[in-house]
Amino acid sequence: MSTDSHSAKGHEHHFAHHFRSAEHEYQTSKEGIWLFMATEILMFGGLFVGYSIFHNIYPEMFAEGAKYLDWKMGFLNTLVLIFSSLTMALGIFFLQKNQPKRAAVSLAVTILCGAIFMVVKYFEYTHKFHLGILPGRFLDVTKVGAHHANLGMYFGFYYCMTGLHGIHVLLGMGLISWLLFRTLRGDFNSNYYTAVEGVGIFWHIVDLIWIFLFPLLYLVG
Amino acid sequence: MMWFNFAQAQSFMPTEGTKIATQVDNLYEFLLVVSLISCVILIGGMVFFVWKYRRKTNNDKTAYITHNTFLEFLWSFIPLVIFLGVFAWGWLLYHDMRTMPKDALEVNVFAKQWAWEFEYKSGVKTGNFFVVPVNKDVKLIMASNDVIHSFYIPSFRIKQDVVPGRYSALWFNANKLGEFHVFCAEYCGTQHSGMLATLKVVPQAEYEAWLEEESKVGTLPLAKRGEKLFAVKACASCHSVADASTKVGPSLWKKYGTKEHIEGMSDVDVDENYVRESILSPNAKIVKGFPKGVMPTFQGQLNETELNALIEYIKTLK
Amino acid sequence: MAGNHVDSQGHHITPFVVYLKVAAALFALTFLTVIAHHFSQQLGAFAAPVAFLIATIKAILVMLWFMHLKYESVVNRVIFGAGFFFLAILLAFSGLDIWTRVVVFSTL
Amino acid sequence: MATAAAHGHGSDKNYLNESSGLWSWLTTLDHKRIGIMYFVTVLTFFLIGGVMAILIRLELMSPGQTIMTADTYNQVMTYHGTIMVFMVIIPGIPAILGNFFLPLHIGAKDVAFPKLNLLSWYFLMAGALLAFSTLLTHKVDTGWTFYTPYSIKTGTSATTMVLAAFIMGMSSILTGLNFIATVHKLRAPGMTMYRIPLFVWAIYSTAILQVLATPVLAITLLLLSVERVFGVGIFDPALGGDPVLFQHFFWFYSHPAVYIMILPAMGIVSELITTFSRKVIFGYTAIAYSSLGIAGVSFFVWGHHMFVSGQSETAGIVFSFITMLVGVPTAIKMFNWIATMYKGSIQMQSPMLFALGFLFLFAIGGVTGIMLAVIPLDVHFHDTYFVVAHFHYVMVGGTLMAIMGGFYYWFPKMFGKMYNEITARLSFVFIFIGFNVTFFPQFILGSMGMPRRYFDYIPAYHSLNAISTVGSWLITVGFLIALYTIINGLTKGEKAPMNPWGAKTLEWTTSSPPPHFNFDVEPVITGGPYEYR
Repeated sequence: MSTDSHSAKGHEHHFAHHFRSAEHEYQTSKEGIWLFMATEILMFGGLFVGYSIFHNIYPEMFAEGAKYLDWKMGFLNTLVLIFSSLTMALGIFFLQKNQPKRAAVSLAVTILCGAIFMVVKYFEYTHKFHLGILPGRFLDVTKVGAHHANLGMYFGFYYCMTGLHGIHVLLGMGLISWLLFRTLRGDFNSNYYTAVEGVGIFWHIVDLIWIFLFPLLYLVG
Repeated sequence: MMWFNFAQAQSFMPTEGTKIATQVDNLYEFLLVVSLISCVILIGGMVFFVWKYRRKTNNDKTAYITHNTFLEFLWSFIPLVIFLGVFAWGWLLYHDMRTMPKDALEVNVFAKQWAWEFEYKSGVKTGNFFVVPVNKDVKLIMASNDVIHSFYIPSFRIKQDVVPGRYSALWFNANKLGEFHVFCAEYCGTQHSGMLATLKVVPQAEYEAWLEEESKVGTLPLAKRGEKLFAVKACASCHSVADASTKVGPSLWKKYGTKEHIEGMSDVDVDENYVRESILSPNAKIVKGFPKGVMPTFQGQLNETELNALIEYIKTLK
Repeated sequence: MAGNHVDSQGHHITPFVVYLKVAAALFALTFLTVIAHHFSQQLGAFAAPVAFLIATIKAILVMLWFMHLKYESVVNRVIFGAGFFFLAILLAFSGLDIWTRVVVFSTL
Repeated sequence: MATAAAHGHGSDKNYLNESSGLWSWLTTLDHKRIGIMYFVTVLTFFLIGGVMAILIRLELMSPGQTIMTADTYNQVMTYHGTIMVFMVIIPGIPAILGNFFLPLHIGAKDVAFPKLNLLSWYFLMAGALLAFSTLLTHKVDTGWTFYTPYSIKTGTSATTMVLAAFIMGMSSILTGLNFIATVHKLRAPGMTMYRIPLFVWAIYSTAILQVLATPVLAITLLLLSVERVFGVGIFDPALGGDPVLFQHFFWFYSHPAVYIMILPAMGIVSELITTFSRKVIFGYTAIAYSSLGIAGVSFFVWGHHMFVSGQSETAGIVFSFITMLVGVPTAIKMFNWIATMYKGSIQMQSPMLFALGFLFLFAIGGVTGIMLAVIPLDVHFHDTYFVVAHFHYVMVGGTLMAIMGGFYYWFPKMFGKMYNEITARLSFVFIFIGFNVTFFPQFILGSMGMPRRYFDYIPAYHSLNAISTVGSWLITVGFLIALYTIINGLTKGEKAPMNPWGAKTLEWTTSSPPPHFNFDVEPVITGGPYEYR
């Protein structure tokens, strides 16, 4: 428990009444964020557990499912997300160095990367819809020419996992846009960047999950 | 286990119909005695302290006792030993319950909303009723094609969920003659509590005679066969046949030859074709005032002769 | 905490060049995954473990440097670790049932 | 113990009259007001769920159809379970009493994240509205457990209900997250982890469960709704899925959830017993660590809900073994509470009556729990009224007794008024006797083999069911008297002193009701929470 409060020079952040200092507030908020991240891991993790269990029961069906995915798309998206993670981290770095303009550029690039990711996902999804590769009972086994009657389960996992991940990307983009706005307004500086740090951790989690989704869905199957 | 006898009166367990049931009850009675003793210690101690140390004046001094390592060790360790003991006892017994006997009489059980169907190797089928010989290992191979049911015979202390998509198994060796209740113990919808069956345990000779009798169904008149089939398929759990009262579905009493009001359609005549359609695709025409999607289809479960038998039987309901 | 890389609040600041190095490593590992995938025939049963090993290394890089877990308090590391730990419990125990029930079928 | 602030009696400003109007409540960030808002809403849900319970008992008073059809019965049973679990017992103690007293207990001005705290209340409201909206369309009849494939096949608005439970789960996560951060970061100077009251230890352990278990429920419920909409087949055997896996996922949350319900109750009982015995708690560390121990082990035992589900024999044995281990910390707590009363100065005020009632009922609930953990016995008792009786003894006999005791105990602090002791004791007598009359016969019914969720039963079970129904009327009377006591106390109660019970924890060192920021001067703590010397 950190109680020492640093008297900062210049613009001091006004912290909420129930904290002892801005640092106290920062440390508490960060703990809250990490707790939230643990819940994110467990929520996504449930899907991974389900996937690995059924992958073990139906290895051939999952292998067939993976063949319908284009690894190049997943590869491109992996690169885009890693780059966005870098720019997100740099956004915090620039704020720590009191360079809000550079931070704003980094955040804008991060949002742009998120958008590119979603566009690629859009093309992947629409292409699959076009081929009749839909989740569960909507998967048209004859049209797709599937060898396994329950191929819909693989794509159930595919759409659930990438869909939930996509929702997180969109949420992250929204949050980063809000950060960008506040950065441009001059809310953040080396004394106060808690919100940026928090959203940053969230965005890296999104990246982290994709790092596993890519080999899981596109490569190994 | 004679010394447990005083506890037995308290247990209210149903008749012990198998050896396993007796063993389960022994374990239960042991736990009951241990539980009673611990409740007496706990609740008795509590009541005694409440009386002994009641507040006498408003500024009573109390002892400042923060802990006592030895006592705390005792009351952690003793329960642990008891718990591990009953766990080991339970493990051994459970292993027996789950180890399927070889050369058992196998009966196929089919659970559906909301009836039990039993099929013997000889092809004899019964509904909500089955017969087994006494002192013989019986193995039930159970399946369901709608939701989870659970096959439960209280007197035998056995229960097993019937999970759709795969076979579940259960065995018993009845050592008492008589009739026993079979319940569905996993919630399965509207008539869950009506999904009952009866098990009759009879001597071997009687069992063989019964099986012989049952296999002669094919020679009965058509309407009689329909009546049997009506019981096997447990149609009566949803359709009354003796009066006009409504169960889950419409009553079939005096239904044949009348007109039926259909949801969103004009009235139809209750004739052979209508009854046939109602059995094979029940949702095609829904009688006014009844919900859609309740009755399961019997497509693929009945052959032409069986359908004719059922229709003949429904014609006789007057 | 590293000497001069400290902001006015006393928080650790990762140097710029470290971020670039980590990102470079992540890109390199992503290429490695794809290369390994092209040799999946030769790798055989090792294809999946190799892919996940690389993914795990990438994840650790992201966690330690991008998410600053390297400089976080022990409590926060324990909290985040607890997420993975209890996930492992879910997998282990549901897996235990599946493996002894579905994969090695025995009940009948 | 605490050299806490002596409150300036000059102003009459407190958290209740510091601002007024409905809007000031709906937008409040004060943990005490949010606690009161939870109290009002949870009490409302409890009354609705209670009416359902009475209807269930009325229907079961005699065999056959008594007052409703089988379908209606199944719906009432489902709503009773869903409301009581997700809207009453889970938010009950943590969100009402935890919210109000956790910061006071550790000398903080508020919880760590007041806005999240309010948001969490709105999530509960949103979830509850969604859940109740299903009453207007197709009523849900899945039971609160949503077992597949029934929950996939049923033609009712189960999807809405599942999403409602999902949203209420988010509310629970936010509450837990908030409390963990509060306990870690906002303790007053000198308030070390070994000086926090045991109620805080209990809420803290609960919060860990809320944060770590609920996300799995979230994903399970999402998968279930996806299953219903897209027919993915993960839990549906028709497509090669596994309904038993759903049960694994569901109980991974729902078993820890059982401890989310009971741990805070144990915390309250620890407080009540020390205060009314006027004696230091026996084995502080043992009780504190047994809370954490129960929370930890509760993640490893979920399979004991599935002994007859078709789970493999190996898994069953492993789960049964670990379940036995949970029994130990629970036994430790029971013995410690009783040892606390040894050589005390015991005063039988209504909160203490409820605490002793808790001990009595929890002892029975506990030993029957051990019986259920032994697999061969569980095979017989599973899904019978034995289980129903067991969890009502723990949930109602345990949690509800504790919440009533805690509520009477803290009523003077929360509202600054005293309640009528005589009607409060009367409410205990009715609830306690009524409870035993209602639920003890159900142990016997279960032993006799009556399955649960039964709308109708064989005549052999009639007399015990009738007794049980009569018991439910006694409980009803008890709760009506309790409701009267509360309303009467609120409107006509005498002004409460700062510390009516002579308790030693920190909340009693501030005025009743507390000021907006809890303490006029931040307290500095120099000793343990129960220094009765």
